[in-house]
Amino acid sequence: MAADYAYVALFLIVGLLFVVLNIDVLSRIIRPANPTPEKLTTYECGEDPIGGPWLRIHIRYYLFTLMFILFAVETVFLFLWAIVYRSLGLFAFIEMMIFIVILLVGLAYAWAKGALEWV
Amino acid sequence: MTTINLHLQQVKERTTESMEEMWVNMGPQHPSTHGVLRLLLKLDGEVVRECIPYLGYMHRCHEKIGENRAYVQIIPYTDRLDYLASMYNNWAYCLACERLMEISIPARAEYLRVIIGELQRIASHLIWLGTFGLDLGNFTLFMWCFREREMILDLFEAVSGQRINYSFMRIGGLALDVPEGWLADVKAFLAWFTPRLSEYDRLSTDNIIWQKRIQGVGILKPEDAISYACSGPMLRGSGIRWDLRRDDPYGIYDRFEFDIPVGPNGDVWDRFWVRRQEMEQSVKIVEQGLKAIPPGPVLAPVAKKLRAPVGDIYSRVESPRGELGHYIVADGSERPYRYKVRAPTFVNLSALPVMLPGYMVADAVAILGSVDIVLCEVDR
Amino acid sequence: MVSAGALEQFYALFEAWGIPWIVPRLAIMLGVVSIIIGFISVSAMFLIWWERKISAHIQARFGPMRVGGWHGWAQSIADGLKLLLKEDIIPTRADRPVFILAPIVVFAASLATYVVIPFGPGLIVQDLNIGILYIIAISSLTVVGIIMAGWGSNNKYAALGALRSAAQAVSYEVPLVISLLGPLLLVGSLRMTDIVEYQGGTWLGILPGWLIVVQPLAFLIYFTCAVAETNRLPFDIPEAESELVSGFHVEYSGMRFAIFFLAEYANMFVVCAIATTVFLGGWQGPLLAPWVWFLLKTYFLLFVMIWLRWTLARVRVDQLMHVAWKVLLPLAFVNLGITGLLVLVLSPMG
Amino acid sequence: MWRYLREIWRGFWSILLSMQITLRYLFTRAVTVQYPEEKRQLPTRALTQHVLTIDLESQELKCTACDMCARICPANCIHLAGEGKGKARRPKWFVIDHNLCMYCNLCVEVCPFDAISMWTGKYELGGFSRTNLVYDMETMHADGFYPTIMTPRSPPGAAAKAPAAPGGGKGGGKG
Amino acid sequence: MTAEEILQQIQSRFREEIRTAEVRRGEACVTIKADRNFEICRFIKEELGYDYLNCLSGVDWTADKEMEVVYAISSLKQPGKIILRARVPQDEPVLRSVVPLWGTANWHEREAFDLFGIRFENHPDLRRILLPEDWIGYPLRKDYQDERFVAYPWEDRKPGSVPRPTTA
Repeated sequence: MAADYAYVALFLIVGLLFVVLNIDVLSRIIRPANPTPEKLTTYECGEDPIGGPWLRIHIRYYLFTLMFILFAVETVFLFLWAIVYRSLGLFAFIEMMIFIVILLVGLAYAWAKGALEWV
Repeated sequence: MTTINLHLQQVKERTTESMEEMWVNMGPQHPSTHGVLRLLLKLDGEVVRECIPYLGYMHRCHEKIGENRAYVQIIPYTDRLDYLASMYNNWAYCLACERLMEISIPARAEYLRVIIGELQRIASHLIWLGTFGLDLGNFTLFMWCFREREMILDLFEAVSGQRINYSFMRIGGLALDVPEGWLADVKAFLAWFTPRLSEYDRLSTDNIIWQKRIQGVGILKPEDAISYACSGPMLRGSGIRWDLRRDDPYGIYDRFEFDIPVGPNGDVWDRFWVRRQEMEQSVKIVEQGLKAIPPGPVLAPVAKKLRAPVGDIYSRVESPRGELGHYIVADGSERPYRYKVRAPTFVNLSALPVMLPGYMVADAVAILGSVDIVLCEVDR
Repeated sequence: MVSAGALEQFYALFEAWGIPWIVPRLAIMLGVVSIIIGFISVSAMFLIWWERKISAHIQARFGPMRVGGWHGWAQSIADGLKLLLKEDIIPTRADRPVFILAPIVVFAASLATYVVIPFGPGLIVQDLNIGILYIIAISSLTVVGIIMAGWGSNNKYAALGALRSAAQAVSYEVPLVISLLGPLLLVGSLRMTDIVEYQGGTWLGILPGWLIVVQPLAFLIYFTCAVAETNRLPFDIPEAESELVSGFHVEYSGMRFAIFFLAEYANMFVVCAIATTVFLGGWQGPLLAPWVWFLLKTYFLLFVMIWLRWTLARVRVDQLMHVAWKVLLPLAFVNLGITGLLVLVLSPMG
Repeated sequence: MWRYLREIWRGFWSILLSMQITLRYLFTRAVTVQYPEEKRQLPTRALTQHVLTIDLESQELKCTACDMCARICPANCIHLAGEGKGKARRPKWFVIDHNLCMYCNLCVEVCPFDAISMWTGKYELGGFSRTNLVYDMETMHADGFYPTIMTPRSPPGAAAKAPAAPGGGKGGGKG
Repeated sequence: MTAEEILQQIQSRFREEIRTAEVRRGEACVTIKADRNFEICRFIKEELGYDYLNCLSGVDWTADKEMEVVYAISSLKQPGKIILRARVPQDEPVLRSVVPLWGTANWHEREAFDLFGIRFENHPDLRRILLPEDWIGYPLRKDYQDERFVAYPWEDRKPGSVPRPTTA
């Protein structure tokens, strides 16, 4: 089983090497490098940046993450359910529908509460 | 790079920096500020809380140049104000001088001015529609609009020899009569253009993303529009039926039949829709002009050296962007003593800090686009 | 890729020479990776050129016409070379390690997804038994790279882009996965080759056995989410040329930018390849070789993606969330429920 | 619920309509002009490089160095000096700095002798130095007939001093 | 309201403040002393109903040692236009701001401040608008001097003047 994933590991490593090779070896040899302080400033439409962007991110954005985690966990169950669905039949259907409906109620609640509004 | 920002220091001092809010420079080098406008936005997440515009990156003291030129020499400089509607600038300036010097111009010139002016309005609105499409992320509309605009520019090139800065109108009429067959070309263009409008609609008006992006965004209340002296489509988009072509007619606009589209809500959609319909109305006006145009000379006999009598005048016309006013003070010499341009976009832009707060960055781009600014005119 | 017997003989040859067993296997694997990287590069270059030509013709112009002669076919190569020669700028205020790592993460993640793409029968790098789950898992890694890029740049536009990107990715992941559940319910396996082989027959004897015929809604939901996952118009809000200048990669230049670009087009290919595999019957098709069919279908979907991009305006970020949570997600659940019910009713109970 | 579904359908349908029109455009002809290979047909009046026109019979410059053009130029880009008296007066040197020129055509309109023209069709004025755009009398010396406001369309063979264009209308004439 | 009626109304209310008043081209032209410009503007806006400030511009009358601020006021509901001129001494050009009446006056007054150096009291944010904040002087004043500013050669222009050198 684990040997199946040798390719995955290899692809990730080669992907890393490919980028490094291109940027830090191949391109480094032929590209110019004349850094000036102004060239190295952060782009903010040609003006000096005012403060930094590393601020505290508002809590309301995390609501989406919470929703995501909720549904991501659910889909993991659903995947298993889907594969063996045919062999389980009606029981699986009803059970999973109950599960989904509970989640949908959660979604409806979030919807009604306005947690799905991006502001 | 290191602009002296005394004011910015004050801004920063008076803001107790909240952890979730940040100041962002939008512009001068930003794709959606239509030139070199700089907006300083206070963002709370994605929502704009405050907006401070900074102007002047294109300032060249047009008015000082004007005070140093003879009346006829100013005409090429007026082209460079609103370079997307140069013909209208020529017209506005010449009209102000004609009113000041009490010159009346031949009938053919009046009709040609209307035809050319309305074609210019279509061209200007086309460029607005295209760049507004760019602001909303639709690249194709931009190119299509530019294709039709090029056709109008071809017509103008045949008339004046230039594609952008025409310098075609003169105090007392036009520099030249139009070439033979030109009026037929205009007619052919209109026949081509009208169906294209419904093609634009497919990508813009009828498209749900387009509708959702701009409906209910950037609302400018009518009382604010009047207080900020907004004009043109900005004012009409706020539900006020006011068009100088009808309400303070200049030239021969009182002889034409046309509607004045207004939008009820004052949002970006209404401003878009007003301009979109104005193109149709302009087509109507040009068609009427083509039917009624008389033969004759196009330039009134005027003195070689123009001198205006002592006095002043505030003369205004309805340019594609709104009320384009020229305030000229004459002291009897061949140069104006004081020459001020009341740029419509300068005034319209001043309402921006009222419209922006409460909307998102993406809306800010759409709202700014809906003002239809030309920075050369704003900064003069 | 080659028949198993030949491979065994190849390995045996090396063992006879006394070379450790790992060397020939690694050599073969490296060869496969090189082929895939070559394919990605060529495909991305072709797609960039193709997109420019399509967009140009939609807009009544020609697009690139000069480089290389016929319709500027070498334009992408010239652009690539130019980017290779561009100065590499890392802003002084950037978070250097994160800034440098970001393109690596993005590219490696999109490369790894190619492991399970079935180009044809046997033409698959490794037919993992969790195929489709694997692809979904790995492709979300791209977003991590984008967030790293946005954060590492220490630029406000990039940060906003990263924030949007994170929100977009988590929102569209959910309907995307649930829309895939419908077909999987029918197939009963996560393995890519199983999914393709399931679609070999016909529906009612006339329609091709592709799953799009019975799962059109799932296909539409999947495709919409796929466009959003690859940050293409109308869902390109993390980049948003006209608002955020170009969002997360605003500070990247030269080759680092090129890697982002390459990864974007590689990702486009992947999502379309999944759509082809799951909904359009993969390599199935008459007359032509299977891999030709596969590429034809995939490139057709890519064409649709490009076509969409040059037709529509960009949605706003709150509308994006609206579409994901309030439209696509309920529809995906409805689709799943109906599919489950139909399977239950129509198939003989085992 | 019904409204919700109808909204979704409306959105989907409007996107399809938009896509239909772009697909149709995909198969229409491009309007681009591939510049160095193809060239646009410029209208007669296209304002391009200045030329000092010549009397086609005597092959001499019409200019009498009256300085009218230099005086009306808003950009102050025309400079010249004349020599001789009365009818024999001709420019000694004549310089136009096209870096400053605004292409307003005022110099041509004001010229009483029809001696300068901008309707020349010479629009490829690029150079590698700004001095390349400063034209002297030699560069601007006409090599044949060039239309002006007074003689908008006379062919080279016809009488060069035709006061108005044949066929009427075209070009008209100032005032 | 006709121009004559407008004039009458203003004159009957602010007799002492008015320097000259006339009707030209159907517009009511009024020159006032500057010290009560705000009250007059408020009267025009609120009682006469001319609520649209078209234009506000400064004029430098160096010969009279005075500066002038010209308000062009009209209305979207009734015909008639008012040109209101307020004169202030050149050495101390200070007026009341009309921003509380018209939002549009904000930028116009900043422009007049920027280019003429006319100061407006009670202005919420009086700073340069078109020129950089560190600019010295007021370019539209007639006595403005700057070595970078090359005046158009009006008087000394004669045939044969040497062309301006154009550098490569």
